[in-house]
Amino acid sequence: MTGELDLFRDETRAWLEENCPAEMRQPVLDEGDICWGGRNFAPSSPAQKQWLDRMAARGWTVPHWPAAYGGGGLSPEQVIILREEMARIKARDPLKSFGISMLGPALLHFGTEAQKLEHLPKIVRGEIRWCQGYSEPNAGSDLASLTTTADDAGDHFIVNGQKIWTSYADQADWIFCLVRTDRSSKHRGISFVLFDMASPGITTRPIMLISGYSPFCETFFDNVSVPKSNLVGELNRGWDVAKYLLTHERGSISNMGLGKDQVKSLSAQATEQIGLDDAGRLREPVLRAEIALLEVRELAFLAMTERNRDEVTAGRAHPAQPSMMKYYGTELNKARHELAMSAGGFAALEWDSDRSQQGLVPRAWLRTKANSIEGGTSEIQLNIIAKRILDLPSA
Amino acid sequence: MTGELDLFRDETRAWLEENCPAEMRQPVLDEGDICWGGRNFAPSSPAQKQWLDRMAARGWTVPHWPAAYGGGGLSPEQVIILREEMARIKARDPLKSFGISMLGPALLHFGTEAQKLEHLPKIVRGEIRWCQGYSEPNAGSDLASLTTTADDAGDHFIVNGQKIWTSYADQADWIFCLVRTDRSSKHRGISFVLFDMASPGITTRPIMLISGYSPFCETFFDNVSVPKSNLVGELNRGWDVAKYLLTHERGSISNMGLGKDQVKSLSAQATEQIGLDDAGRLREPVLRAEIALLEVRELAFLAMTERNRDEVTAGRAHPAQPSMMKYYGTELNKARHELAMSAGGFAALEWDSDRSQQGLVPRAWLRTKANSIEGGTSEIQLNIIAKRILDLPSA
Amino acid sequence: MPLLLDDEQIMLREMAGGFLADHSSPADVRALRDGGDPPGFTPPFWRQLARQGLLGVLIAETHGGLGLGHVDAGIVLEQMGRNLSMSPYLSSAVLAPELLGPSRHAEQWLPKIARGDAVVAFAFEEFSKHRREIGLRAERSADGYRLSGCKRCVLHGHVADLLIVAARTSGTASDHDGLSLFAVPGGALSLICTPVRLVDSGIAADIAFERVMIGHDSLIGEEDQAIGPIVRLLNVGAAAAAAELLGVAEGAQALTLAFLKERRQFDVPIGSFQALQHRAAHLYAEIEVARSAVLKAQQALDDRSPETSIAVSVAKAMAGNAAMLAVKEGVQMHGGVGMTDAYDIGLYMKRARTLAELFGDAAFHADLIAKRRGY
Amino acid sequence: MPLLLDDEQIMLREMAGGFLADHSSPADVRALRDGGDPPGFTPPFWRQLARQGLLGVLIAETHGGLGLGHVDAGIVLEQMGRNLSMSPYLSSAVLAPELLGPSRHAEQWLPKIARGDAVVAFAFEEFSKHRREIGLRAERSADGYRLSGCKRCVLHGHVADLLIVAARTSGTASDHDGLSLFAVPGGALSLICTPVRLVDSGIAADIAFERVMIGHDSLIGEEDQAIGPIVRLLNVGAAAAAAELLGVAEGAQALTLAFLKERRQFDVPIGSFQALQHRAAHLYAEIEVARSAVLKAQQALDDRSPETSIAVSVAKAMAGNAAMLAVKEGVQMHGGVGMTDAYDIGLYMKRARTLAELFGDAAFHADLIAKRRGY
Repeated sequence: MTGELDLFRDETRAWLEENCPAEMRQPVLDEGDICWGGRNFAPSSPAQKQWLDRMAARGWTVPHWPAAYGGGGLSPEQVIILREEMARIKARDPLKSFGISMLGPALLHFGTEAQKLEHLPKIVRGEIRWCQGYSEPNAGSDLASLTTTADDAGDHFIVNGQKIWTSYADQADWIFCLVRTDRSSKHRGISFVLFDMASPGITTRPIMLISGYSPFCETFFDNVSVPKSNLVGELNRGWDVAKYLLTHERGSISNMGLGKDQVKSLSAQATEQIGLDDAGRLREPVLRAEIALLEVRELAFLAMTERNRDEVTAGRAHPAQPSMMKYYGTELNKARHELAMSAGGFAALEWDSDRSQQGLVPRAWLRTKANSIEGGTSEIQLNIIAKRILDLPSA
Repeated sequence: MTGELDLFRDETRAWLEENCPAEMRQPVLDEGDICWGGRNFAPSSPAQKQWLDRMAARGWTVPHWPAAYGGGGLSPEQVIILREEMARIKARDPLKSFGISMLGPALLHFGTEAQKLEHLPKIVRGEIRWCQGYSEPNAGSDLASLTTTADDAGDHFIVNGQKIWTSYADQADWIFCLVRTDRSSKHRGISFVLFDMASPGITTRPIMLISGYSPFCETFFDNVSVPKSNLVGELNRGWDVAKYLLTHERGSISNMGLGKDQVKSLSAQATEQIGLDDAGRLREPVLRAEIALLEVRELAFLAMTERNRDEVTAGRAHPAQPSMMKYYGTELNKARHELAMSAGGFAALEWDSDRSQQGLVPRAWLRTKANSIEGGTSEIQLNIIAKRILDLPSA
Repeated sequence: MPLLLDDEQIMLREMAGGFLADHSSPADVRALRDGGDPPGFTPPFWRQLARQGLLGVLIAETHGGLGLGHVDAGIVLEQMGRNLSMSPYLSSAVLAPELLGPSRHAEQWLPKIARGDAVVAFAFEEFSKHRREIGLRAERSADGYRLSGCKRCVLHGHVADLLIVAARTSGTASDHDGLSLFAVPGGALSLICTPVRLVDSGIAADIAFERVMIGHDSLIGEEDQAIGPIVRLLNVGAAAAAAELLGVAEGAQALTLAFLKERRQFDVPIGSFQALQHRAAHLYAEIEVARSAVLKAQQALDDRSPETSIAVSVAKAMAGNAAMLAVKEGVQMHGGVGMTDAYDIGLYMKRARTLAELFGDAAFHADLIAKRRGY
Repeated sequence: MPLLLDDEQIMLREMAGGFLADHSSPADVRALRDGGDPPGFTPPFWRQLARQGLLGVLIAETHGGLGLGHVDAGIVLEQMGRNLSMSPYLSSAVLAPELLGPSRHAEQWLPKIARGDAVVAFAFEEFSKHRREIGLRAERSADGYRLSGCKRCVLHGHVADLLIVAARTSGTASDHDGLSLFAVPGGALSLICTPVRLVDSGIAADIAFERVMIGHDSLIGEEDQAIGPIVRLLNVGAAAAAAELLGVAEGAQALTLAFLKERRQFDVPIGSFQALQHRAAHLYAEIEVARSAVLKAQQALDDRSPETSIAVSVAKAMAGNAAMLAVKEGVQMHGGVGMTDAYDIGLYMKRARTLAELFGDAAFHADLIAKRRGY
């Protein structure tokens, strides 16, 4: 068995070496470097397209999905090896997608065979870009109080209402959406449906954030027609699908705590910006201590991420552990960016100058503030840990 | 007016200079240096007795109480001057007493003229040492759920039950005590009574704490007879007296955050124990940062205490402000002692060696853990701030 | 002196608070940010401040001001922080009067400042973070001084009528001696000014001095002897930023408390959740303690107490931390909408971060306290 | 290697956990403290550990041990922390086998240790806090070495059969070169041992070496070349203390969760209060993250990874902080009874504080990480 894995590693290494373009081994510096795919995908470089296509052809954009649905069909051990080998050459992810991290796992678990065959391969190949229709303006953390309705109209539903925080809804091709199909029950009156964002009656409006970016939209549905075949899971049992999916989302958000996407460590940045004193220590002694204490937590969380991944692979992870990972990772990331701002000093306050690359540092800092809100707030994660892991009594 | 105050200051300074024994100008180093008074008062030195008697003769053990009840009858401005002049020569408090800090204010507000005349002068002179009968084993923060009963027996009550956390009950002469006089109402069934600890039917048992000290007792009442004339305030309205008294208690506990009782500042202790490096900084750079950040808060809280005192004097303090002071002061004091332990290193771990003075440092550290529990936990104070100051809605 | 505002100061707070709430708002901050290349403040608002007498708080009555002290200036700054008012108040109405008041430049500049006719900027910083080192050189010649070097983060430097410049007339690097202060006209030749918009919508300038010639009369105070005035100015500036931070903390707290009472989830107002209540109560305590530290520092400045530097460091560190906590809790408790530009809480976060950095952040001041206390 | 316990390690954890819960308890800690002048541990318990094979985890099978690694030793230590088991396990069964295993002393000492017939103490510290400086001198003569100097905080030093002593054979002060390690019999002449009881009821000795003569064969490894083995020993010790701290954190957490579920106030279990739930959940996260860091460090030790020192520093700092948080929250959430000696949570607080200090506290290790990372 180990022999087979060693062989797989050798082959993978050779293949990556040959097929991963040099440009795709550079750190991701901004949004434009990320490949989201989709109907309107405009590659930022030929290499980006090439890398996506090569990986998609092997199903390695989603290596752990079954080959029957276009995935790589790899075993957990092989997936780890692929990741390790990609990390070794600093290969970028060929494709980032809510289809991979959120919808896919839910479809695999709750979808019909026809739904899997229709949607999963397109996700693997990056042909369809998905967005998420969960939150509503008056729902917030009380997600299940949603009021967007899907009324029965024979072979289809008629959807009316408004969603908010739909990431990149203005660029997405399809949406997976929670809708109310029964007003008499809060949790048992929700259904999970899929539909094309090109359907008549859909408008989107980007939301300007404090970072100055607009990755999220408000999305309005005005008598949108959705075929009943696009219902995932049972009617009125969409809450089960939603919870399952949220757990997967949390797992991916928690990685934000890693600072892996950062080209430089916080301490390296600070050293460059502030300089060292005669004793070889960062010139600002109290800030140095704060950075060192943060790096302790950062390195520990890196180990936590490794252990969590191995626990998931071994089937030994607590089902609510993603809540802990999401809570800790996002709070850590926020703390890291606070210190990055402190280390940056006056330069980090510059909002739109060329030399600050239009305020990359402060905008990233402000962006992190959403980490502990999106995908379930830190408070919701703490509630979940208290109840599901610690078994503390309800109020 | 200012002229009169200047004159008062000059006279006070001269009198203190002449009457405060040199020994009473030394820092209080341990429990034995504190004068608690009472029937069994055994002065630790002739100077201690002399200082108590001289101050008591002028009513200056409780300078702000009316002269009619043995107090000093001073105006708020005069009290401040007396305090300042005492601080100037580092004079010790002549008397520490729950009679002064807790019972007195409640008696002044709720007591009958006869009760004031009987009890207040003895408090001023340190003749009677009081203890507090509030908490019960099954009540905790839910103080009003107390079950010690006082049944009507004509001209007296018969008290039965158990109190806990009665400070120095084994050394106290009298107790002020919350008892249940009506089982049908939680808050409106409590009364506030006073009785002599020498009454038949009272036993006390010291509680060994984690610090190794036993300042608190469990106190048991077995058919204790209490004259009805010892009821303070109205029957069944003792909860009003209790809340009033607790507010005063909080004010005095919050001072614990000041570290004024410490002979040396935390940083001075740390410097002595750890030493400075070549740059003149504490040898442990991260600990140094932690100490500096703590000292910022400590100095700020010192200003807070000053402002709070001036606000109280000017009648401009929020009635719930003692909860904030108690919360912040006690949490700060705990943090301070954690750092004192860190600064002390291995020496601070020594529990009963002579050179550690039988573990003064670790025992003081452990003692501070009670600060945020006694007199209403930090959690209770935060509840009070949220509701009474911030006006946040009840759950 | 009691650590309290007196009756006149309470009146000033009410007047300034009411006036600023009426004449400035977070909407102005967005307008300034989105409005192309403005001066970083609204000139009509500046003239209104002058008419209200608020620009003259620290200016002597003989120069058209109110002749009050740093507690009073702090009251105004706190209300500015609370309302996110944008203006060059700190440098023009606080630092300039403090420095120029006893100088030969007083007559020329203070009446103008009080009338709102002059904007003054303080050109001190030379590094990426606040550091008490001056490298910009002023070489004396027969005609005056020639300034060479660079300053950065000069708030409102691009529109200043007057720059107060800290320069080195002798000595090297981090020497305490050999420093001088100069009054340099904003439009001086060979002064290259690059305005940079900051995260809070304010504008700071990078200023390169390429052999800028100024007259002998530009010297403020004595040559080589400016260390005392500079330390004083930095203390005044830090205390002023602390007062404004305190206001930012209060403003963020007020927004958040209102939101907690109004926003309902799970059929109850979210402010009824105990976990949020405890955090709100903790924040209240931090702000109250910071308020005390700020007032203590202002009184110390007015009394010229030997404890001033420590009191100011405590105030700046506490107010910065309290404000940063207030905005972090504010955004988090607002949830999703707190992340949107449409809500005001994010603007408070940006202002808090900027003010926390000016004149040294909490880490810098904690270190300073440690140094002053000998460890 | 996956960052997980394997099946055998899970079995070891269950075995050790069950055994230690049955054979040691917080009550033993009180008994040791109140029982006059004992050795700081219970000899029968020590012999039981030996019979169970647990003293031999790190000892080669040829010397009567199990021949396992630091992950396994950590599993035992974690369970000791959880049950507050008192014994010289860390120095005798972890440090001693690590150092003596490859030495000429292995044959003499390791079988004895595995059988529970020898207690070994590590004499390293010379200052009030952990510091990586050695001043105690070992002068070489014809007959051997003469040791002069003082060691402090030598746990179980007063009853040790063998002292492992770090000494300076050349160089001065904080030199890295010139260090040597010696195996010194506990009863050596001119060795003045003063036992001191610590806050956690353990006993540490101050040891004065007044020209203590030992033979040439007492040298462990090579003269002047001990810096490598010393760093390794300190890493092993710090990781071991971290594992025990992790267990202390878990034990305190378990006690507190049980109390939160059982104790009722205002007619509900206090564990239903959201503010306490959130704090308990945060503590859970800190402990889980610390657990990962500890396992990472143990694997690094077993792999002799070049990242070992950093991994160990992360583990010690995280486990110390997690344990301190667990006991602070534990005492506070217990309320009044948490302050009493009758409840166990206070004993966890005392043990956490002691272990957090040994081999360097969180502040020390954070500083070390900063140094190793070049800032």
